[in-house]
Amino acid sequence: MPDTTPTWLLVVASLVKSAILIVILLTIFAYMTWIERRVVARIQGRLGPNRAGPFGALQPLADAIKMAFKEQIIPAQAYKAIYLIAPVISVVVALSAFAVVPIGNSWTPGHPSVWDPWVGDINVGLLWILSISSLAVYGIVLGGWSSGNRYSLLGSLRSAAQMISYETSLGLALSGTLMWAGTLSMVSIVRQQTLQGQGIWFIVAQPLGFLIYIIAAVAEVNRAPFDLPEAEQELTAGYLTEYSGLRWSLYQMAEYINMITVSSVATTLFFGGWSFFGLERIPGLSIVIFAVKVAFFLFLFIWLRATLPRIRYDRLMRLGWQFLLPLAVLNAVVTAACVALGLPWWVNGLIGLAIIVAVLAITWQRSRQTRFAISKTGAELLPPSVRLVKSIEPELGLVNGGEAAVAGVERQQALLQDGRVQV
Amino acid sequence: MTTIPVSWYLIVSALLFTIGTIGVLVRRNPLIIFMSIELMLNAVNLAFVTLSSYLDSADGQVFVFIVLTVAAAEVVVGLAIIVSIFRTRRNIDVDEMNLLRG
Amino acid sequence: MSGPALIISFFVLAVASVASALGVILFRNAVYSALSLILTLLFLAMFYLQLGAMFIAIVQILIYAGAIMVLFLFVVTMLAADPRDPDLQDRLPWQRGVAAVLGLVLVGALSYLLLSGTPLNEAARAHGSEALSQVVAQQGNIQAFGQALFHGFSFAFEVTSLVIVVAILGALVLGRKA
Amino acid sequence: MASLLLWVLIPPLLGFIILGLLGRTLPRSAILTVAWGTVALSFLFALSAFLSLLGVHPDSQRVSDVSVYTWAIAGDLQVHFGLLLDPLSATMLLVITGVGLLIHIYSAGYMADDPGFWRFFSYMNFFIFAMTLLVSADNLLFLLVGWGLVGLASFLLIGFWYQRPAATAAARKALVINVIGDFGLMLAIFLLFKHLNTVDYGYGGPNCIPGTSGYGVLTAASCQQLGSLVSLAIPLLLFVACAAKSAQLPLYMWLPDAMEGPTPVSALIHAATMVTAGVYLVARTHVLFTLSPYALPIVGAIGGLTALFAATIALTQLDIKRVLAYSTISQLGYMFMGESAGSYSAGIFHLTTHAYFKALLFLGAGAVIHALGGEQDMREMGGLRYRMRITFWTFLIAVLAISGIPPFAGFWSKDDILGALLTQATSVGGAARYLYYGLWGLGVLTAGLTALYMFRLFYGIFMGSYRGAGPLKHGHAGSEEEEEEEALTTVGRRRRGESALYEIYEVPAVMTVPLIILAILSTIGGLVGSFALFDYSRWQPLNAFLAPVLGSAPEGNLPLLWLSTGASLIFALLGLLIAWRRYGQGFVYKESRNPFYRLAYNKYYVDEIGIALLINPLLWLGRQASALLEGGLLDGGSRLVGRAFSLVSAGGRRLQTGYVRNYALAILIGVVLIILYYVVRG
Repeated sequence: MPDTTPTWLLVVASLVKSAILIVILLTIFAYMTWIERRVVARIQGRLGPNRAGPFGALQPLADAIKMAFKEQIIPAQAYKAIYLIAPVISVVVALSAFAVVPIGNSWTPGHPSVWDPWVGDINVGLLWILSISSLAVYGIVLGGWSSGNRYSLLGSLRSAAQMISYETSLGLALSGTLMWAGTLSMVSIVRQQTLQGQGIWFIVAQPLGFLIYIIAAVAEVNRAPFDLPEAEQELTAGYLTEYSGLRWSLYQMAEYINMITVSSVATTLFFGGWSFFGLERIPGLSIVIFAVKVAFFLFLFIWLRATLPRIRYDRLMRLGWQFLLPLAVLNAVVTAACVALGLPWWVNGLIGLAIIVAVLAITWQRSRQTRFAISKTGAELLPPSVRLVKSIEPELGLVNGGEAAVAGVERQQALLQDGRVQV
Repeated sequence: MTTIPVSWYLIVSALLFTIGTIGVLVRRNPLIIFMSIELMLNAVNLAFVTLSSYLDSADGQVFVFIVLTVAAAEVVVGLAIIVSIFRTRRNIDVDEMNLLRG
Repeated sequence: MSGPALIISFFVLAVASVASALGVILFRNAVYSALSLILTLLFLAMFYLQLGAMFIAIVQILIYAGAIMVLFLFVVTMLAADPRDPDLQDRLPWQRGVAAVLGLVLVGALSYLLLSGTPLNEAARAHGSEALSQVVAQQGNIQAFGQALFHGFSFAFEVTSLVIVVAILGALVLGRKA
Repeated sequence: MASLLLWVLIPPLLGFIILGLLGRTLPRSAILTVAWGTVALSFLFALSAFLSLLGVHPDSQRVSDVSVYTWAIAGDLQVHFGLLLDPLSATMLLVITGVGLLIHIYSAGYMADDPGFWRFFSYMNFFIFAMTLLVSADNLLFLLVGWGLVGLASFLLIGFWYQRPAATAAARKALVINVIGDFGLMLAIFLLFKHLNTVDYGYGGPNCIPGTSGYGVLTAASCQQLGSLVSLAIPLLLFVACAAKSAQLPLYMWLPDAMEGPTPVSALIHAATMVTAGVYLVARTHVLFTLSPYALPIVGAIGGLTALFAATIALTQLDIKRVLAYSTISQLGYMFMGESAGSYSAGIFHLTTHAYFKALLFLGAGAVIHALGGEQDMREMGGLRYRMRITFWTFLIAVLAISGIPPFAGFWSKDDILGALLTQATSVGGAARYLYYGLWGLGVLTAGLTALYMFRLFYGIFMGSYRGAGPLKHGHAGSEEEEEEEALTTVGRRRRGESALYEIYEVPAVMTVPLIILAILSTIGGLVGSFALFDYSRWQPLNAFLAPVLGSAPEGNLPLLWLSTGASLIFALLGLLIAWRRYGQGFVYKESRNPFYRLAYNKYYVDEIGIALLINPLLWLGRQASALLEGGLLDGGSRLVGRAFSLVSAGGRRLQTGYVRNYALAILIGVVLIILYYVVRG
C-alpha cells in the first residue's frame, strides 16, 4: 500500500476487514459442522442432519441456539479464571492467524489499496501464521489443566506434545516452498506462482514438502486420524471433558478455523492461492478460486476423518519424529541444493516424487513382511509386532515375519505352559 | 522515528533483569527459577534490540537470535534434568538438592 | 506511530511487562508464573515491534512463546499437577529480604548510570550501506537480518546449530528410562 | 645417500611398532616376516649406502650429512636430527645390520618355544633401530638419544625373562651403571656446548675442511681454544660413558650379569654391537681425545688393565656364557688400547672382527645351551663334537680367530693393535713411552691368556667325554622352583651316563646357517686389514677407507711389527698348548686352593666390595635421610600445610551451604558490587 496512506485510514480499514473476515470465518465454521455431518453420514451410508431447512441447512443455527442456552458447568476443582479464559484464547489465536492470508487478488492489480482482500500483508507473513498457530496449543493445555481433571490434563499434555512434535516438520516442509518463493509475505508468495511470477504452483516443485505439510497439518489441528487429545475412547474427551455449552463450541470453532487456516496456507503455498492461470485478474473471481481450493482441502479433512482409524499414540510420536522430521529435513536439503545450484523446478519435483515413491515402496515392503505370518498348518498368525506378553518381548524374533514369528509364537506358548510367564 | 531516549528502554530492561534475579534468589521451585532465568535473558535481549535499533546495526538482533536459540537448547536440557530429578526424588525443591553442602 | 502515541504505548508496554514479570516471581502457582512469563514475552515482542525489529518480534513469539514456554507449561502441568501441596518450610527466610534490598540497589544503580549521561546516548551509529535502516529500507527486514546473520556471524550460527544438536542428544539421554 | 640412511632407520622402527602393537595377535610366520624383513631391508639399505660411498672419489668427499628435521632451536643451540653417512658410520651400520640380521635369523630357532616370541623380536628390532640411530646421528645429542635407547633395549632384553629375579636384577644393574655413563656423556655434551657452542660433529659447518683429519667443528684447530682442564675433562667424561657402555674398569660389572638375557641378545648386544658403542664414540670424537696429552694414555691404561683383569677372571669361570662375557670385556679393553695408541682404525677393525667371532662364539654357545635345554655349566658338558658337528667346527674357527691364530680374523686385528702400541711406544717420549711398552706387554700377555681360556672353554664343551645327564627338559623361561626341581632329577639321570649324550641333537638349520656365515666371516674377515706385516703396506683397505674420518695410523717399521707379531703369536700358541695339556682330554674341574685362583674365580670380589663400600653406605644414608628428611621435614611440612588447609576449609565450608540460591546470592552480590564501582567512579 502506498506510504501516503494516512494512519487512521489504515487502522479503520484493518478493523473493518477484520470484522468482515471474522464473520466469514464464523459462518464457514457453522456450515462446516453441517457439511461435515452430511458428508460423513453419506460416506457411512446414513443421511445426517436433514430436517432443519432445505437439506438441513438451518441445522447450524439450531445448534448455535442450543449451545447458547446450554448450562455451563464449572468444576469445583477447576482454576476458574483460566478455565474460563482458555477457550477464548483458542479462538482468538485461531482468528489472528488468519490475518495475513490473502483470500483474493488486489482489486486493481498493480495498484495496492488499503481495501485489498487481506487484513495485513507483512513481510514475515508466513512466520506470523506459524508463530500464532504455535500459540494455539495454549488454549488446549490451559483448558485441560485448569479443568482439574486427570483426563483433561492428559489430553492437554498429549496435545502439547503432539503439536510441538509436528510443528517442526510443518515448518521445515514449508521452508522448501519459501526457498522457491524467496519471500515470506503471503501475497508475494502467491504472486510468485502467478503467470507474472514463476508461473508454476509450487506443488510441482515440492510434492514431498506438500505431503509432509498435509500430514503434519492434520496432526497440528488435532483432526482424525491424529485426534488423540480428544480421543473419546481413551480420555473420555480429552481437554474437552469438562467443557460444555458455548465454551465447548468455542473450542470447536477454534478447531474448524484452524482447519480453514491450514487449508488456506496449503492453498497459498502449494496451489497458487487465488491464482488460476490468469483468471485471477478478474478481481471477484480470484476470491472464488481461492474458496474452491480451500474447500477442496476442507473436504479432504472430512474425508480423512471418515476414512481413517485413529493412530496409536506412540506411533503418532514415532511417525512425527522418526519419519516426517527426517523426510522434512531431507526435503529442505534437496530443495536448498536445487535452489542454490539454480536447477529448474522440475528437477526438484522429480526428486521429491522419487523420494515419495521410494518411501512408499519401503513402507509397503515392510508392512507386507510384518502383516501376517503363515504357520506350517496354513493358519494366519499374529504379526510379530503384536506383543502379547511384555516380558518375553526380547525373545520374540521381531525380525521378519515368517519363521521368526512362528518360532516366536511357539516359544511363547512353551513359556506359557511352563508357567514362567504370566499373561 | 524514535523520540524515546534509549535509557528508558534500558531501564525497563534493567528492571526485568532485576526481577528475574530476585526470582532466582527467592523461589524454590526450579521451574520458576528457570523461568526467572529466561526473564533475565529476555531483559538482555531487550537491551540488545534497543541498542541495535539505536545504533542502526543488525548485530544486536543477531545476538538476540543466537540467545534465543541457545535459550531453547538450555531449556530443553534443563527441563530434562528437572524431570529426571523429579523421577528419582518425587520432589523438586531446590533446597532439597543440597548434596554439595560443605 | 510517533509522538505522544509512541510514548503512551511505550509506557503501557513498560508497565505491563514489568507487572507481568513481577507476576512470574510472585505467583505461588507455577502455572500462573508461566502464564505471566508468556505475557511478558509477548509484551517484549511488542517492544521489538516498536523498535522496528519485526523479524525478532515474530521469532520471539514463535520460539519463546510458541515452543519454549509450551515446553515449560508441559513440564509444569506434568510435575506440579497438584500445586496445593503444603509448602515446605523455607530454609533461607532471610534471603528474601537480602535479595529484595540487593535488587533495589541494582535497579537504582543501573538507572542512575543510565540516566546520568553515560556515553550510550551519544554512541556512534553505523553509517553507509551497512546501516540497518538503510538495508531495511532497500531490501526489507528479514533480508537485513539474514545478511547480518550469514555474513558476519555465520560461524556463531553454525556453532549454535551444533549446540542445539547436542542439547537434543542430551535431552534424549536424560529422558531415557534409567 | 642420507635418505638411504633414513631408510636404514625406519624399517626396524616400523617393525618394533608393528610387533609391539600387534605381535601378540600375529602368527609366528608373520612375526618372523616382519622381524627378518625389516632388518633385512635395513641391511640392504646399509649395504647400498656403503657401496654408494665406495663409489665416491676422492676419498675425502665420502661424506653426506643431511638434516632430516630441526628438533630444537634455542639461542645459539641448534639441534638438527641429522643423518651422517661417512666411512665410519657406514662400517658400523654394516656390522650392526649384518650381524643383527644373522642373529635375528638365529633367534627364530633359539626362541622358538618361548611364549614371549613376539616381544623378543619387537625388542630386537627396537635395538637395531636405536643402534643405527646411535651411529648415524650427526651430533652428540642424537647420539645420546641412541645411546640411551640402546641402554633401554639392553635393559628390556636382559630382563626379558622377567619371571626370573636374577634377570630383573641384572637388568636393573645394567641400567643403573649405564645411566652413570649417560651422565658422563651429558656432562661432556654440556661442556662442549658451553665452550664450543655446538654439539654437532661439524660436517658441513663453517669450519668444515674436508680432507683434513677430522673435519668440522671438532677439528683440532677449533678445539685448541679449550683450556687444558676442560680439554682433559671432556674426553674423560666421554670415556666414562664409553667405560659404562663398553664395560671397562670400573664400570664393567653389569656385563657378566647381563648374560641372564637370552643368548642371541648376548651375542648381538653384549658382544657384537652395543658394547662397542664406546669404541665407536672414542673413534668418532678422537679429536677431543688428542687435545690433552693425558687423555689417551688414561684410556689405554684402563683398557689394558681391563683386558688383563677380565682375561684372568675368564680363566676360572665355569658358566660358558660368563667366560664369553669376560672375554668380551677383555677384547673391548684391547680395542681401547688400540685407540689409545692413536690407531683408531685398528680399534674399529678389531671391533669389526670381534663382532664376527664373538657373535659366532655366543651363537655357538647358544646352540650348545639350546641343545642341552638350558644347561650353561661347563662341568655338565663335554664330548659334544660328536653330536653337534657344525657347531663344533664353527666354534673352533671362532676360538682360533679370537686366539689370534693366523689366518683367522682375530689375528689381523689383534696384531694391528699390538703393532700400533709398540710403534707408539717407540715414537712418543717421556713417561708415556713406558706406559705404552707396558700396555704392549699387557696386550701380549692377554693374547696368551685369551688363547688359554678360549681353548679351555672349547675343550670343556666339545672334547673329552660327556659329563652331563642329557638335555634339560624345561624351557628357557622356567621359574626358579622348576629349575631346582629339575636339578634334583638330573642327579638321578646322571647315573645313566654316556647314553644321555645321544639325546643331544644338532640345532636346526635356521641356527646353523648364521653360524656358518659368521664362521666364514671370522675366517676371511681379517683380510681387509693391513698387510704391512709382509712389507706390503699398500694393502690396507679398511684403514684407507676410514682414513678420512680417523686419520691414518702412524706407520710402524717392519722389525717392530715382526717383533710384536712374533711375541703375540708365541704367547697365543703357548696358551693353546697349556690348554691342550690341561684340558685336551676333557675338562676336569678341581676345587683349587690357590689364592689367586680363588680371587679370580670370585671375580676379585668386586661385587662384594662394591656392596660393602658403596651400596651399603648409600642405603644407610638413604634410610637415615628418609627417616630424618621425609619423616621430619617433608612430612611435617606437608602435614602443616594440610592442617592449614583443613583449618581454612573448615571455615570455608560453612559458605558451601549446598543451597543453590545461596550461591546465586553470592553472584548477585558480586554483580552489585561491580555496578556500584561504576556508580562511585562516575
